[in-house]
Parts: sequence; C-alpha cells; structure tokens
Amino acid sequence: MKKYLLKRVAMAIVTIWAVITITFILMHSVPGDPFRQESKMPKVVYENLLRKYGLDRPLSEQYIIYLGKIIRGDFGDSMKSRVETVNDMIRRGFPVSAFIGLEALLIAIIFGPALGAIAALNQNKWPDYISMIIAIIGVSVPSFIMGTVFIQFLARNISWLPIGGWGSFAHSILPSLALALMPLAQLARYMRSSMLEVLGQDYIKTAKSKGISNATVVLRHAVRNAILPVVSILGTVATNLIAGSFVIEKIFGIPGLGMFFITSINNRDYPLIMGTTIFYAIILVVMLLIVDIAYMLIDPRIKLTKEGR
Amino acid sequence: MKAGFDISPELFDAAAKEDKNAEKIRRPSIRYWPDVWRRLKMNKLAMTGLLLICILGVMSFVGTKLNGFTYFEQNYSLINSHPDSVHWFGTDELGRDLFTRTWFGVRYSLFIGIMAAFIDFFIGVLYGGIAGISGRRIDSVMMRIAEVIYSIPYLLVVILISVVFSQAGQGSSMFVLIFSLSLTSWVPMAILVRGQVLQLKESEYSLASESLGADKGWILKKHIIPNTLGPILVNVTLEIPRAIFAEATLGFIGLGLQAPKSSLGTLANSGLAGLPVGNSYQLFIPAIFISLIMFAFNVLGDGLRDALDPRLRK
Amino acid sequence: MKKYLVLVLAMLMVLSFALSACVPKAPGETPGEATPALGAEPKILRTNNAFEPGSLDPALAQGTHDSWVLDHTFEGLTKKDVDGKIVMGMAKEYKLADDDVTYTFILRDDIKWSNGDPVTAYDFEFAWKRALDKDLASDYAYQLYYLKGGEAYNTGTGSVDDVGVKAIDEKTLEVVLESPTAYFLELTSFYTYYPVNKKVVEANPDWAKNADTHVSNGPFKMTGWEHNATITLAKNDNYYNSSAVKLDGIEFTILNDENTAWQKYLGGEYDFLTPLPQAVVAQLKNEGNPELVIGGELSVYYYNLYNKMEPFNNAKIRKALALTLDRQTICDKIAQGGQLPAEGVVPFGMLDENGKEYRDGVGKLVEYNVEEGKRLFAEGLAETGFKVEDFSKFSILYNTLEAHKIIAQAAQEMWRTNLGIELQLENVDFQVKLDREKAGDYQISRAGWIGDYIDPMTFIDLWVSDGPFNDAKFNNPEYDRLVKEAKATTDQKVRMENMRKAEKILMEAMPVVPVYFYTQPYAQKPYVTGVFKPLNRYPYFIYADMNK
Amino acid sequence: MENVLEVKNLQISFKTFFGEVEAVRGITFSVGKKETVAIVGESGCGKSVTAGGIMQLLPMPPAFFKGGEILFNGENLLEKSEKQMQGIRGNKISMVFQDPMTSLNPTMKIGYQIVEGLMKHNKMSREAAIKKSVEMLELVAVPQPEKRINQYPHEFSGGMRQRVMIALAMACNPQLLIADEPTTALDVTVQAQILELMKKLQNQLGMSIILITHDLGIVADMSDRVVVMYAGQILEVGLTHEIFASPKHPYTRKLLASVPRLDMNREERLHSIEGTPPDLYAPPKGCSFYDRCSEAMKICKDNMPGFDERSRTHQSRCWLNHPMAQKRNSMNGRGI
Repeated sequence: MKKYLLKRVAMAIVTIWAVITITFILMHSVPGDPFRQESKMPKVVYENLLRKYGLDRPLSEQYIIYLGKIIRGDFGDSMKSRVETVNDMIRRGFPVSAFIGLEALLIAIIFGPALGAIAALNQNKWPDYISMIIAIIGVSVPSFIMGTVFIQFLARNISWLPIGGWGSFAHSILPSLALALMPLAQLARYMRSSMLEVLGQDYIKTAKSKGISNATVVLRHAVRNAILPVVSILGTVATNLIAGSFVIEKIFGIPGLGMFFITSINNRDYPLIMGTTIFYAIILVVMLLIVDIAYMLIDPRIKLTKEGR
Repeated sequence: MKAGFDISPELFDAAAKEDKNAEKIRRPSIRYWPDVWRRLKMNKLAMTGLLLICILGVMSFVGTKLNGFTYFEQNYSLINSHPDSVHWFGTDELGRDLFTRTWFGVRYSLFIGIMAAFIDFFIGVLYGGIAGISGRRIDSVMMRIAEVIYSIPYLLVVILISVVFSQAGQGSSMFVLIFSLSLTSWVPMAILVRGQVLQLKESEYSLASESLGADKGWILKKHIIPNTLGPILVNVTLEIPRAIFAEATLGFIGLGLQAPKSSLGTLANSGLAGLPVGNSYQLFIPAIFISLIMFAFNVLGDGLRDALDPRLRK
Repeated sequence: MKKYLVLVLAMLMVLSFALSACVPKAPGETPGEATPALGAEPKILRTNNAFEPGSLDPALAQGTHDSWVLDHTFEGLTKKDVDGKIVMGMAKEYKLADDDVTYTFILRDDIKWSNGDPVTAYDFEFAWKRALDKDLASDYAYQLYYLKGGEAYNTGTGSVDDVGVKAIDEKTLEVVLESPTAYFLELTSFYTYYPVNKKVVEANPDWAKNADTHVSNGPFKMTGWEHNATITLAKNDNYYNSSAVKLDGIEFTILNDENTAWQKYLGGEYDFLTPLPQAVVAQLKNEGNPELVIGGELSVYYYNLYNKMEPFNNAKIRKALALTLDRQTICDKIAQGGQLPAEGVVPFGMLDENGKEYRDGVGKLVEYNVEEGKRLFAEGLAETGFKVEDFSKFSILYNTLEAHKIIAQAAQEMWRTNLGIELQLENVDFQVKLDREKAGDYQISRAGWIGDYIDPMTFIDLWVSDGPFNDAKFNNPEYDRLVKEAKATTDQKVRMENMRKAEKILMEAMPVVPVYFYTQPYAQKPYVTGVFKPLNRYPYFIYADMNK
Repeated sequence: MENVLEVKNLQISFKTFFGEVEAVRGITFSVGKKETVAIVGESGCGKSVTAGGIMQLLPMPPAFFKGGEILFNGENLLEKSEKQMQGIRGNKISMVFQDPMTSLNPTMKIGYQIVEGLMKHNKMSREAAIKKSVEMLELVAVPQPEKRINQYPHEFSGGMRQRVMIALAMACNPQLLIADEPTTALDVTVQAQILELMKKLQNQLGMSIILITHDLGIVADMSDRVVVMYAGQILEVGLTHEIFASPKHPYTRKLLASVPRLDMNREERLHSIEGTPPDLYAPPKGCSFYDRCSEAMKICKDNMPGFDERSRTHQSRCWLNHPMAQKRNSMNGRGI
C-alpha cells in the first residue's frame, strides 16, 4: 500500500511538472502581456513594470525561477492585483469553489445513483421513464442556461433565495443546484446501466433464492456492486465541480476559483494562470488517487499490493 | 395407447429423410449490424433522437431559406421584435431574423460537434491503438502523456489556442474552434481504445492470427478495430453533444464563432441581454435548440450502447 | 466493508461541514462600524462595484473599480463639487507664482487621517514621490510627470531630491511643474495625487491590503474588505466636513455579471447600480423611468484606420467611411444607452475660454451623408486603384465584448449597404488587440478613450505624431505644432483656439472614425438623493442621503 | 411415498421480439421425500427454466406462467404472493447454481452471505447465525471456517465456493434442494467431492433433491429417478436403473450413447446426436425429436405422442410405444 502510494505520488509529480512546463510554454507563446493598456502609459513605466515582475529576463530564466518558487509552494504575485498573492487568491477562492462543488457533488451523489437505481429496478415502467427524463434534461440543458433561468425565475420569486453573490448557505443553493444537474444526470445514467447489469448477475439470483426481501437484495447486494463503475467516474466529475465552473460562478457572482481561469488569461496574469492550472492539475491527480483508494475500499477484489491490510 | 384419430398403419413407416430438417435453423439468422439496427429500431427514444438529428440536419440547410431573410441583413426599425408571422422566431438586437440565424446556428453547431467528434475519433483510435498494440514501455509513456494533456484544463487550452491564432487573424475561425475543442478531448477516446485493444490483444483469435505470422498492423485492422468499433461508436455519438456543449459554453463566454455568423452558443450569449427586458425568446430559442441537439445525440448514444451491448443480445 | 462506506461518507460530511464554516460571512452582516443615531436605522447605501480593485493604495490604483472606492475614502488638495467644478479640498488656498509653474498650497488646519493623525504637507510630498518611485512600479506614475523632475526620477535618470514637490512645513506644500499646465488644479483631485499617511505606510508596506490597516483622509473610511465579495465603507468622523455626510456607510459588492446585478437591484438588494445592462437602459429610457439617470461621461468611441496602409492612407476613403456611418441610428437603436453621436473627437461637457461649451465652438465636424460619402469613396477608389471587392479582405478588429460586437456588426452592415464593401469582422482578446494595434497589424480597429482630466487636450494630444496612443499613425506637422503650442501656455484663449484648429485638421483628414460619446447611465432607487456625477468620475455618494 | 413437490402440466413462456418462446410446454413430475430426482437434457431444453419456475425466480416479464401448478407440500406455489414465496425460498426450498464463480456476491464476506438467510428465516441473532454458519461451513468441509467466514468469494477456489454455496443453501435445513448443474463448472475431481458431499448431507439432513444436469454420468450415481427433458417437454421418466438399463425413448438412448464409458470397446464409437433441438418460437406440431430421430416414422411428424402408461414408474412419450409400431417394426425385422 505504502509502496503503491509512493509510486503514485512520484508519477503525480512528474505529471504536474509536465503540466507546468506545457502551460508555461503555451502561456508565453500567447501574444500580449499583462501591462499593455489602452492608455498613454509611457514606455518607461511599462518597462518598470516588466522589470518589477521579472518579465524582462529570458524565458528560460523565468522558467527556472518559477520552478524554484513552486518547489517552495509559492505561486508568486499576481500581476494585476497589488492586494493578494496568487496563494492568497487560491486560498480564498478554492474553499468557495470547493464548497459549491462539494454541495453539488453531494446532491449529485445522493440523487443521481438513487435515480438510476430506481430506474433500473423499474425498467421500462413509469419510474424508469420519469427518472430518465430528468436525467436527459440534466444532460441536455447546459448549466449556464439553467443558472440564468434559476436567477431569473426562481430567485426572483422565492424571497429567501438570494439572487446572486456569496455569503450564506442560502447563496450556495441555486448555483450548486445548477451545477449538480449535469453530473447528477450522468451518474443516474451510469447507475442505471450498471444496475441493470448487476441485476442480471447470478449472485443476485442467489440472494433472491435465499428468500430475503427484494429491498434487501437491492440495497445489500445490487447497489454496492453497481456503484463500483459509478465510483470510477466520480474523480473527474468531482474535479470539474470542485475546481469551479467558471460560467456558474460568473452568473451567480461567486468569488471562487473558476473566475480566475478566464480573467487571468484575459489579463495575461501569468502567475495566476500558472497557479490555477497547477492547482487544478493537483486536484485532478489527488482526486484520481482518492477514487482509486475508494474503489479499493469498496471492491474487495482489488488489492493494490499483497502485503496490503 | 390411444390416439385421437384413426391411425393408418402406413404412418408407422420410417419417415423420409427429406422430410426432416434437422440442420435448418428456423430462427431468423442474426448478423451483427442488422441486429444492432433492429435493436436500435426497437428503442423508441433512440429513434426519436435519430429522427430529430435528421430533421435538424435537413432544416439547418432548408430552414435558412424558408422565410426569405438572410442571417446578416439588419432592419433597425424592427429591433427586438417578438416572434410573429413575419419573423417566426422574432428578431435580434440588430433587427435580424432569428429564424434564419437559428438554423445557421444549428448548422454550425452540428458541424462543429460532428467534426470535433470525428477528430477525437481519429486521433483517439490512432493514439490508443498504437499505445495498446505497442509494448509496455511505449504504452506507459504514451498513456502518461495523455494523462498530462488531460490534466490541463480544457478551457485554458481552448482560450490560449484561440488567442494564439487570433494574432494571425484566425482566432474565431471554425477551424481553430474545432481544433482547440478536440485538442484535449481525444484523450478519453484514446484510453477507451487502448483498453479495448489490450483486452482483445490477449484474446485467442489475435493470438491465432499472430501465430500465423500476421503483422501488428494487420491484427489491428482485421481483428481489433472491428471488435472495438461498438464502444467507440457509442463514444463518438456522445462526443458530439459534448463538443456542441463546449462550443456553446465558449460562445456563451464570448469566444465563439465570428459574428455575424452565429452558432447556438453565440446566439444564446447575445440573447442573454434580452432576458431582463422581456425578450427571453432570444435566449430560450437557441437554448431549446442546444437542448434538443444534446437530447437527440444523448438518447441516440444511449440507444446505440444498449443495441451494441453483446451481453444483451439473446 | 460497510465501515468503509460509512467512513467515506463521513469524510465527505466532515469536509462539507468544515467548508461550511469557511463560507465567507454574508455581506450585510458586517455593515461597518458606522455609528448611527440612536434608534434610527443606519443609512448604508448598497451598490455594486463590478470588479475587485487591483489596489486601494492611491499610488497603485489603476481603474475605475479602484478609484470609485478611493474617491470616497481619500481627498486630494482639490476636489470636485456638486457641479463638477474644482474647489479646494485638503488645501484651503493656493498661490501660483509668476513663472506659471510654482504652486504653493496651504493645507486646512482641521484635517485628520481616519486614525486621528493630522494630515500634513509631508504626507503629500511622501505620497507623490512614492508614486514616482520606479521600484513601486506604479501604472499611473506618469500622471505625476507634470512635476518637475518627475519623469526623470521615475525613469531612473534623475534623483528623488529633484522632484518638484516639497513640504515647507506641516501645512505648506510647494510644487514646481515641468511646464505651465492649465489644468493642474484639476489634476490634484485625481487619485494618483491623493496623500497617504507617511507614518502608516512606512511602518507597514501592506497597509492598503486590508481594512484593518487601511488609513484614509476622505469622507469615508474602509471597514471591511472580503476579497472578491464586498467592500464596506463607514462614515469617517475625522473628516473635516463630516457633518455634511449623511450616509452612515456604503457597501460595495463585487459582482461582475450585469444581468445578475440588475436582478439584485430589482429585488431591492441594491440602492444604486451602475453599469446597467444595455437593454435595460433602453427599456428604462423608453418607459421614462425616473430611477434611470444618464450621467455624462468624458470619453469617445471610435474606429482607428491604419493610415499607413493602402487604401486607408487616402483621406477620401477615410472620410467616406466616416460619412457613411449612421451614428444617430447606432446611438438610438443599437447602443441605446443615451450615447451622443460623435461630432468630432472631443466629447461634450468641457468649457472653453469664455466658459461656454467647447463643442459649440467647433461645431459638428462629421456627419452622416451617404451621397457625399459615396462620391468621395468613388474618387478615393479612382485615386488608389482599389476596387470595391478588395475591401472584403480587410476586417474590423474589436476586442471580445458583446457591446463592441453589436456595433461592429452594425458598422459592417452600414458600410456594406452604403458603399457596397464587404468588410470582415474579427474579434480578439483585448491584449491581442492592443498588440496588433501597436504593431500596425490591422486595417480598422475599435478604440475608445476616457479623458484623464477635464480639458480637451486629453483628447487632442492623442494624435500627435509621436503620441503613445496614436495607433492610427496620423502624422500632420501643423497639427503637432498647434498641440505643442497649446501645451506650452496657460493662456486659455490661445490654447482653446489651437485645439479647435487642431480638431478641425483632424476631422478633415479623418485618421479615425468617431462613433459616439459615451454616457454613464445609472439607476437609483427613488429614496436615494444627493448623488452627483463628475464628468470623468463614477457617481459620488459623498453628499448622498437615503430617505426610506 | 409422500411427495414433497408435484409439478402438474407446467407451462412457462417468454415474450420476446420474435414472439412467444414456449420454454416449458406442459411438464408433469413429482419429487418424493428424501428422493433425488435428476432432470437431464441438452442445454436449452427447459431444465433451468423449470427450476427457476419452481423457485419463481424467473424475470417476469418476459417470463410468464401459461398454465399448470406447482404443488409444494400440497400447496400451489403459483398462488403464493411474493412475500409468501420469500418465506419459502432459502427456507423450505433452496437452490445451488451452476457457476460458483459468479453466484456469490463478490463484494460481501461469505459469512454474511450465509448468515443473511439464517437471520431472516430462523429469526436468529447475529451471533447465533454466525455460529451456525461456521457449523455449516464445517459440515461442507471448508477448512478453518472461523477464518474463512470473514473472507470474500475471490479468496476461495471454485470447489470451495461451491461448498460455500451448498452450505448457504442448506443453512435453513430445506425440504427441497434444487441443484442446477452444480458441478458443471468444476474440475472432475472436485465434481466427485461435491456430489459426495451432497449425498452425505442428504443422508444427514433428509431433504429431497432436484438435480439438474446434462451429464448422465453423475445421474447414475446420485439420483433415484430420472426425468428426461427435450424441447420443453418430458420425453421419459423412470427409476434411474430403468432408464439406464432399458431406455425407451430414442432420445434417451442417444443421450446414453453419448456418454463415454470405461467398458467401451475401442471400435465402439462415441455417439453424438446430430442436429440441433427445434426452435421453441414455433414448436413442432408433432414429436419434437422428429427431426433428429433415426427411428422417426411418418406419424411422428405431425402427431404428438402421449405417455405410455403401462409401467407405473417408467413412462415415455414416443410413437414407438404404440402397438402398431411395434408390430410393424417386428414385421420389418427391426428390433428395439
């Protein structure tokens, strides 16, 4: 187990280094820079700025300096904000995105598989159709439209739901709902087909032959086995949610991480672009690891190493 | 022993051989693709999806010519007019006919989705196939590379690529849009193909083939590709709505197709402005079309998956 | 097995609870430490600042999202009164020596920082020199280049001691300019000229980064700053004129989606809102809704033509393009925000030497005249040898924004119907547009200019041949001479006359196609009074009141 | 002998795209107390459907009962509610499935899989149930049962798993055990062990067994009576020794001929039955074995023979039993 984890971590570091390098190259091959403005800024002021942020040095040098900083866990100073460092922004933005993301994830995890299971248990009957209609709406209607509709019609007419902004739990309800719908639908559809497959397995027949109630068969025997493939897609689903959906955060005015993706690129705020990208990559890698471990915990057949346990 | 009829002794003569049909299989013989098609036809939802795609596809060419307006002509005296008998979907903020523009949007969105899925398919199959059929070392290097590419947020890649190309005046061209959309999205396809290839590589018929001296390319072409086609096809069908969705999202944040051309995403983005002042049709019409396309491809993909699943064939 | 499942679930739950504890406090829960009259509800004006300020340090502030807050928390030597006129602020009087470049400001006696320290001339000297320090790398340092030796110090060729600002004593500030500047008093109300508390800044370089350490000298002080969420201001009791300040505080949320912000205004979550969605402005205007105010703005929207390139080096072609653009329609039907069709490059609202509207003295220099445009275009084509079809390889460049997109499409269509040319459109991101304009890699590009100060010169000097923002690459020696002459004098008559002549030369050559003069529409609830909007500033709430 | 189970004219069909498949077409047989009845036949002949029908574990739809009754201790199972059936399954009637690799839940400790039924039917406490399952594992000769009880199925070999399955099925001491090809998926040596175990348990616990198999080899060893099924019908029923000694139906004869025997001469060929069973979408009007029967007569094509009821224990369904056929055959000099 330990050995496996070490190997995974080493691989993750290589992956993240590669992400850093690729992003660095991509970012600097993009025209424009953070300090050019529609203004009469004289050349000297512009050059002062370049110097202050080290953009006057050769790219290779900037790259080495940046790597050095990353090793120390320092994402550097934002080139647009004189108030917060990139670390500050991530430290502040991530919990917000993660909160919305986790809330959405919980909604999706609780209702998605349940919906899928209900559909599978009632295959080709009305609960199946209703569940699948919900799931199809979920994957068919883009979240940005859902979010807009929520603000326009739900928030305006339900007094205790704030229209946008951030601060209390009530603020998080609509955005996480809008965000949850797509993964909820995905999970539901996954769960349904997985459940249908499991229900056809011999061990379900065995369980039934024991005379235990249908509910027990479904809950104890079918769901646990059916959830396995669902768990495997949870990693990417969770990362997308937690890293923050730009569009949802913009529509609802939520000060999360997703906002930085676009604004940092538009502003050519290099350290912020790097910071958010690396952070995203780290979350992705960690999530995949967590999913692997969760998978291992749920499925006794998977043993990472023999000496495990 | 009683018999309910008069039995003539001749009946107890040996039966003629030609009367028997021991070798004949009476059940209609079921070949793979016709069977898939049959099963698909049974799935009403999937057929609805297919029909919808066909209708949308045809209308995206016919619909733009139906009411005599063009997608670019502006009429400043008819700005933001609600749907009526002249402008069936109303007009936009420049007085352009939204019916015509919507069908153009459908055309471009469909085109972008299908092209992006096709590129994903092409790269994914090539990359995954090579990784799967090559040795372990090459395979693990290739997979690591894919993993790295997949770890970079696609939004970042798309924006950066479109900006890089915008320097050359190509930022919003369809080509760049499709290119950047498929830059990272082929990875899941490659992983899928590789998994299938690895599974099949070990299976008996390719071993048999290899022992007969067939080279790897031959095995790939003759055995592996045809057998992985099912899951790949499903993936492609589901990749199309994903790409359309991604394009719509890009359009929604202002990175879509160059105006005055319209994709459904850019139409929705423009339509957003009309929402607070009661022109919600400008948002909802493109939104409904996005949803319809997503719906159609998703149910078709699901139906295909069910139809192709050999476990369900009985 | 079950244990694990429970464990995973428990982990998720714990994580979510831990996070729920991190939910930043609700805006409104910390309405500042304003001290309202007993029994009365505190008067907190709620509004939205679309973007997180890049800095609330006057020396480092860049855009309107920074300055809107600063204008309420700081005050310069001078300030703008309700009519937009420059009046004395921190200074009670000033003297201009006969050399036209030496100012002596005497500060008021009753001025204090929000922490109780007195505001001194040393604070001003320190603040200005600090902003010019090249190691601070202030974007707006060049606003202080009017000071003698300011540019030299900022570029590293001069010494800090040679910068023309010096505190004679606690209350006396001597300022020496590089050359006579007629609008210098106007400049001293600009945020780069605001003072900072020398003691505080020297003790803590990060003083401006959060509310606890932020010290200011204006009518309000900052009491809360939830990054990217809210900024709360409370009335500053140390402000010399605090009795005139009726609000107990101001709360800015930071929300950059216009539509959502508008929904919040409608839902009563804001008392005041700007900017407004374009369609909303149009609708409110059509209804004659009294909540809508169309504030003046000191800026112009125009299209650059790349003058160095064929056929745009031909004045007739350029003029033809300008004449065939229907500005009235763009303003009334498309932009719909109360914008005014551009008559030249200098917007309305500035006064000439006689105290009259500057624009009236120059008149309408560009009009919509299709016939004339067609004629000039035909001549231009003949002169350059270009054909109508050749224009389809040119494009209108604009930065990605819905408002620019609509206008670019309208312009494209107007030029197509009026001149028969089929220009392409090209949207790029803002930084790329700037790059390509600098590199001359464009044919027609959208641009806009917001005046730095209230004087026509802030627009007129854009097109001098070596101007840093002369992306059209206009080059006219006579024009350059007129501008130079105007800049060297404080004689208003000469200056104004020269600027009028220069603008006429410009509009005769038409290196750029002016489109409209911006406005700043805003919405305020009926109970909000006393908001005023200086021409080149966001609306001021200093004397605002709420009578709910 | 008192019958535990009586199946009367049972008909089970499946609704499919191509139409109705008549999987079981009116079968009648009984199982006595402590008796082992083997149901033999090629795959697809309706054996497993019959078993599933008795347990009522068939997926409905597409399956449905078209007619007949299943009397268990005199009560018709087809009239029982699902709830009542749950009280019978695993308690009075248990089942062991063909593939031990897939019939145990891979994500559940085997102890729990045994305990589950005990707790439900015997209202046992968890501890008592665990104790009982250890005993059961001991009974089926799983070594170290206390330890094994906490392991997952993948930690067991195939044979061990089948032992676990048997333990699981026997846990509540059922009156009837349905073993659906219990040894097909196992090694030959393991097969023998499992069969031995089943016999032992039957003697100890005294239940009846329905043994479903296509392997006549194990039938001889295990069963008291044999039911031969073909295309959803019973073609021959008899005591085991009767069937082996004097099979009456050509199909049974062919089946027997296809079993390798040690006493076979080298020259004797192992016989396979040519052709395939008929299609049950449209079952033949006459004898279902007609197409493959080497002794088929003209009458067989369109007329279904009835059972020959001359023997109480041994009956078959073939026109050859008809006196006229026997007469004609002897005339033609063809012996049986």
